[in-house]
Amino acid sequence: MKQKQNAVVLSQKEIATDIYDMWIGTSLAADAKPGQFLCVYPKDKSTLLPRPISICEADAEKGAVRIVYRIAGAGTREFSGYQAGDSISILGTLGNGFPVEEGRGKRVFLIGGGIGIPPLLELAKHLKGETQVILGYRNSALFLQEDLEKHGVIYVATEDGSVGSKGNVMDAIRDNGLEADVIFACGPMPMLRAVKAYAAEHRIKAYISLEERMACGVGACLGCVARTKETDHHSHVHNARICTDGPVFEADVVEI
Amino acid sequence: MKQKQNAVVLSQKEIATDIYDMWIGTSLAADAKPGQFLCVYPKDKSTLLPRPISICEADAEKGAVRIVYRIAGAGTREFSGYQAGDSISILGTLGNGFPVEEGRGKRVFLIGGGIGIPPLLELAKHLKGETQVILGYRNSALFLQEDLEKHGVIYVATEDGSVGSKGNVMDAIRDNGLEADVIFACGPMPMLRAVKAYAAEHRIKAYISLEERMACGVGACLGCVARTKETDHHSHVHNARICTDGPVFEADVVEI
Amino acid sequence: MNTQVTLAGVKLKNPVMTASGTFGSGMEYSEFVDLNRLGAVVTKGVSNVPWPGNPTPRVAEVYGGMLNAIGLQNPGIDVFMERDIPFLKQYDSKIIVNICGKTVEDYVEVVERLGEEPAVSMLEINVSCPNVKEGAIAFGQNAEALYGITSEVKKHAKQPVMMKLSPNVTDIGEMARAAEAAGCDAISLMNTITGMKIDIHKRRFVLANKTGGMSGPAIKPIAVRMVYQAARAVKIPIVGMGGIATGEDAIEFLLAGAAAVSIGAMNFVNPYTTIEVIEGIEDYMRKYHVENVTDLIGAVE
Amino acid sequence: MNTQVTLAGVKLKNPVMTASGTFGSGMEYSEFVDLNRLGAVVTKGVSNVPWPGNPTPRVAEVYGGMLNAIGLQNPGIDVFMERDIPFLKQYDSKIIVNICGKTVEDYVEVVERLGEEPAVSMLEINVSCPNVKEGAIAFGQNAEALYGITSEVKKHAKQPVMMKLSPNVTDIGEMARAAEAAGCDAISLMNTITGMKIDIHKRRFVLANKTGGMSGPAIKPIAVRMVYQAARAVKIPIVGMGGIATGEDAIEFLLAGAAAVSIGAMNFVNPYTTIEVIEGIEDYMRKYHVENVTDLIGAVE
Repeated sequence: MKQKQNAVVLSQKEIATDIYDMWIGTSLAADAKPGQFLCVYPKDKSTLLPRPISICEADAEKGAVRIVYRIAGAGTREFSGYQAGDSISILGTLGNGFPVEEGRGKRVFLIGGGIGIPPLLELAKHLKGETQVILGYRNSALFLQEDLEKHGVIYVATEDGSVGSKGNVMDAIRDNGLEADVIFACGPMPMLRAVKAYAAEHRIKAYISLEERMACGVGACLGCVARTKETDHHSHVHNARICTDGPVFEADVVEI
Repeated sequence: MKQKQNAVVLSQKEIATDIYDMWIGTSLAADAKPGQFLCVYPKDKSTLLPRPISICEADAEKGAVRIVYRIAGAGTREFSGYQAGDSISILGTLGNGFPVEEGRGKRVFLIGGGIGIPPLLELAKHLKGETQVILGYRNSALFLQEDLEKHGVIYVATEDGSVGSKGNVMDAIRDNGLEADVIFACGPMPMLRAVKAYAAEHRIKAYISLEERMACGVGACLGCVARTKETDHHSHVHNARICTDGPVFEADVVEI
Repeated sequence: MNTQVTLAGVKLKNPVMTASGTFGSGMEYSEFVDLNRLGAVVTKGVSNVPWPGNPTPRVAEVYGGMLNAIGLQNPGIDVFMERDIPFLKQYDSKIIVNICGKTVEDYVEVVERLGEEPAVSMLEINVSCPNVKEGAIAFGQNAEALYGITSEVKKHAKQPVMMKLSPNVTDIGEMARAAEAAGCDAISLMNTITGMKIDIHKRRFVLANKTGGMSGPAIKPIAVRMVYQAARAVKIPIVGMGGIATGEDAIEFLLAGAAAVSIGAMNFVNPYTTIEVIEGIEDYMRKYHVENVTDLIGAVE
Repeated sequence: MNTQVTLAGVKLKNPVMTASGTFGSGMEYSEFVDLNRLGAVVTKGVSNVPWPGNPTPRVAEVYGGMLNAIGLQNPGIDVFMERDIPFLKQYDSKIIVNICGKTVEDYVEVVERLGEEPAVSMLEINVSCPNVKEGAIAFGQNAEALYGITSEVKKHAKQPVMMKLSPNVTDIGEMARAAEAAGCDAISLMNTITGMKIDIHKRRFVLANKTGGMSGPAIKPIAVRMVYQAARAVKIPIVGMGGIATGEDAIEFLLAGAAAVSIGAMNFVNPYTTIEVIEGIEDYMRKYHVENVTDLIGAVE
């Protein structure tokens, strides 16, 4: 059940330049599914809207959720200043999440670009199969790859070529001659477009997680829509709600 | 010289219901005169305007200023939550202050009502003479009277009669048959009107400190004006600026 | 303590409703609040045919509020009648349907369809959406055009009609008088104020639509002023809205002359806002011994 | 890096000036900032005779901003010429004098007096103060009236004339075009938006004047939109203002089409704002390698 609550920060540290890693103590951990997200609300009264941040890990027993986010503006800058014991206002758990069953026992690509990497960790923990994790970074300031190593084989691409393949995740796939039966991906739009094209070419399914500016986070305001090929059940026009019908979509269902 | 600065809270405690007593570490202490005030700025970005708060005590050597204020709204509520070590945004020192020399060696009334009492303390410390301090409170929740005892004889009036004279400061003066050559007063408007009438009747001078909503605090916005009998030098209409030409005025100069 | 208000003959258990477009048809927020507690649910604007709305980005944050340029995306009256009305019928709150259109005929078509549905207590006519290029807003910024569409709608309406006015006008009183003269039963204001945000790093408009409608606490003082001016200009009841976040905000609108209030953007910031406002009004009435909430309407001196 | 802009023939060392009424004649703020660094000082409105202004309370705080109803208190043109002009002459910043009046004759009288003073670079005509009952605001909310007073002022003005427009209108573009057609040399906008605050505990208006002009960061998106619309409607330069607190805010106005900007209410919140905005603009130009600040004017896509 969705709920807005004042949770507590358990810990926070900066794991790469402007990338923060926070554990939050919250009862919402029990419902958290891979690929879902939280809305986090700044305390600053000049910034009222929630910041949607994907769930990186969830520990139902400990009642804790992990988020890894980049400072992108005033709101995330405020969050980055929170310390253990501080309160944090969150709404969750939101979104459909990744269809884990589609990956069970298959050869899987988990493709993440930059700040799109975090949601792959919880997903990787749930997949039991041949998990290949392809990660794209700007430079050698890697993050989360050590966590992901425990759940799959890691292939890295960096824009500056300082680590792994020089270029993007697609270059890493080609350089390493990787193959898969299904893809789960999260990252910048150009990467997602490349993933969609790759999946179409290889006739495999790809599930991609989309981002958009949100206001309500619960599907009421229609602020965060994605153009769909078919009219969807809710809008009856070609607009699915990323916050509710997504953020994860089958690549060939959305026009990106 | 006037300055806006981030100062530091040295200590704070609640000394009566919703009345807070804060020491602030600031270089402004050196210039502080009795009857002057500080503008204090909330951190909450929904409340941008300064809260004018009178200086209760100033310790130039320690570089510390004391303010005693009542929670009157969101801004003062925020201030009341500050703890030692927190930063506090202040502008000062502002206003003309009390003309101490007018009281030297004379029989003086220091008349304070409610949250108008604090500025009398710094003034009392500067007066060397026969200082009679008449304090009006709502009830037995007195404050600052112990500090003031060190600098004069205290006479108390309470609205509920629980301490001293039942009624207001004028009742206390009458009950105790007090007399003075000059009056310094700060408090609610009805009290100041009574003081002005009393001074006129006894043909003595009274200096009263006025309050008004302020925006700039430095005399530019003309938000906080007091109607004057004569056109004043600055406005050339009958409006003196409480923040700059005041807050202390000779009672018979202002129409209240 | 009586919180009931009567709006154009429609009895509301309390004066708190939802601002059109911020609450869908209640479905999404029914996970957070008991819709039975609301005075009324005002639905998202519905048109005669499905509207796709504007491209994204559709929303942007501004100081103390937000801009939106959704463009009245909606599934059209058919789906609305089949899905949304039956959902809302389950609850004991009044249903007020917001109607949008591009031509007078568009509006009238929806008005007539809704006339068949007795569960709909009132119609709110949106002639003030700043985010659709066509007719809509023109109706809301010209007194004669407003008079014209209002009287047309009234001719075909089976339910009381509430015209939702735009704040983007020189004289809100003139607009209110035009709507009243054309026979409308109530007025709601204000809709959003046209605003703009520019990304100085990309040197591009943040919204795909360039401009958007501004809402949130930042614009409340403008809304309170317009409600006051409109209330002095007309006799019909006014539903006030604009940045209401607390019961105290709602009281301010009632004192200014509103007979009821709507919660808009703050639903996004806190999904429990409607209920907190209802309870805040009750707290105020208890504190100041107000017997009937109607005693507060226009009671400012 | 060149921050110089030319406004109606007047060269400013940078595009940052002060919004009339928020900076007096600079005296009070000269204790905090070096007036020599400002592009121009725009003075508090001056009339032909002393004005007492409105009763207090004259100011109120609102979410992210403030309301003011000072009522254009000023000592009149005589004192202004004897005291304020000589003070400002000491500084190497342009002097722009804001003029208010109740009748066309009032304005013209002050315009002619200032014509004798070569140190005054430009005249800003305030036809948009929402807080004076008389003429003033009427001139600012009706295109023909605006055209009329603008052409009258131009007939008598020795300096370039900048009309300060009101945001309380349906179509800011129409007003801008009327001012341009009447021959004015520049436009400044926006003045404050009429707002209201009610003390729900006392059930009274917070301001003695009931309504007041709203300013501050809360209204910035409305101001940016109006600057954009006005800039597309006319060819004359526009001075943008409305809640500017930082260099980034100023850049947003320039990108929207403003040739210069004014700092208003934020002077009250932080007396160093003008200087911080100037330095913020320079930081932005450095970061993005902008050679001339004029390259930013209207550069949004």
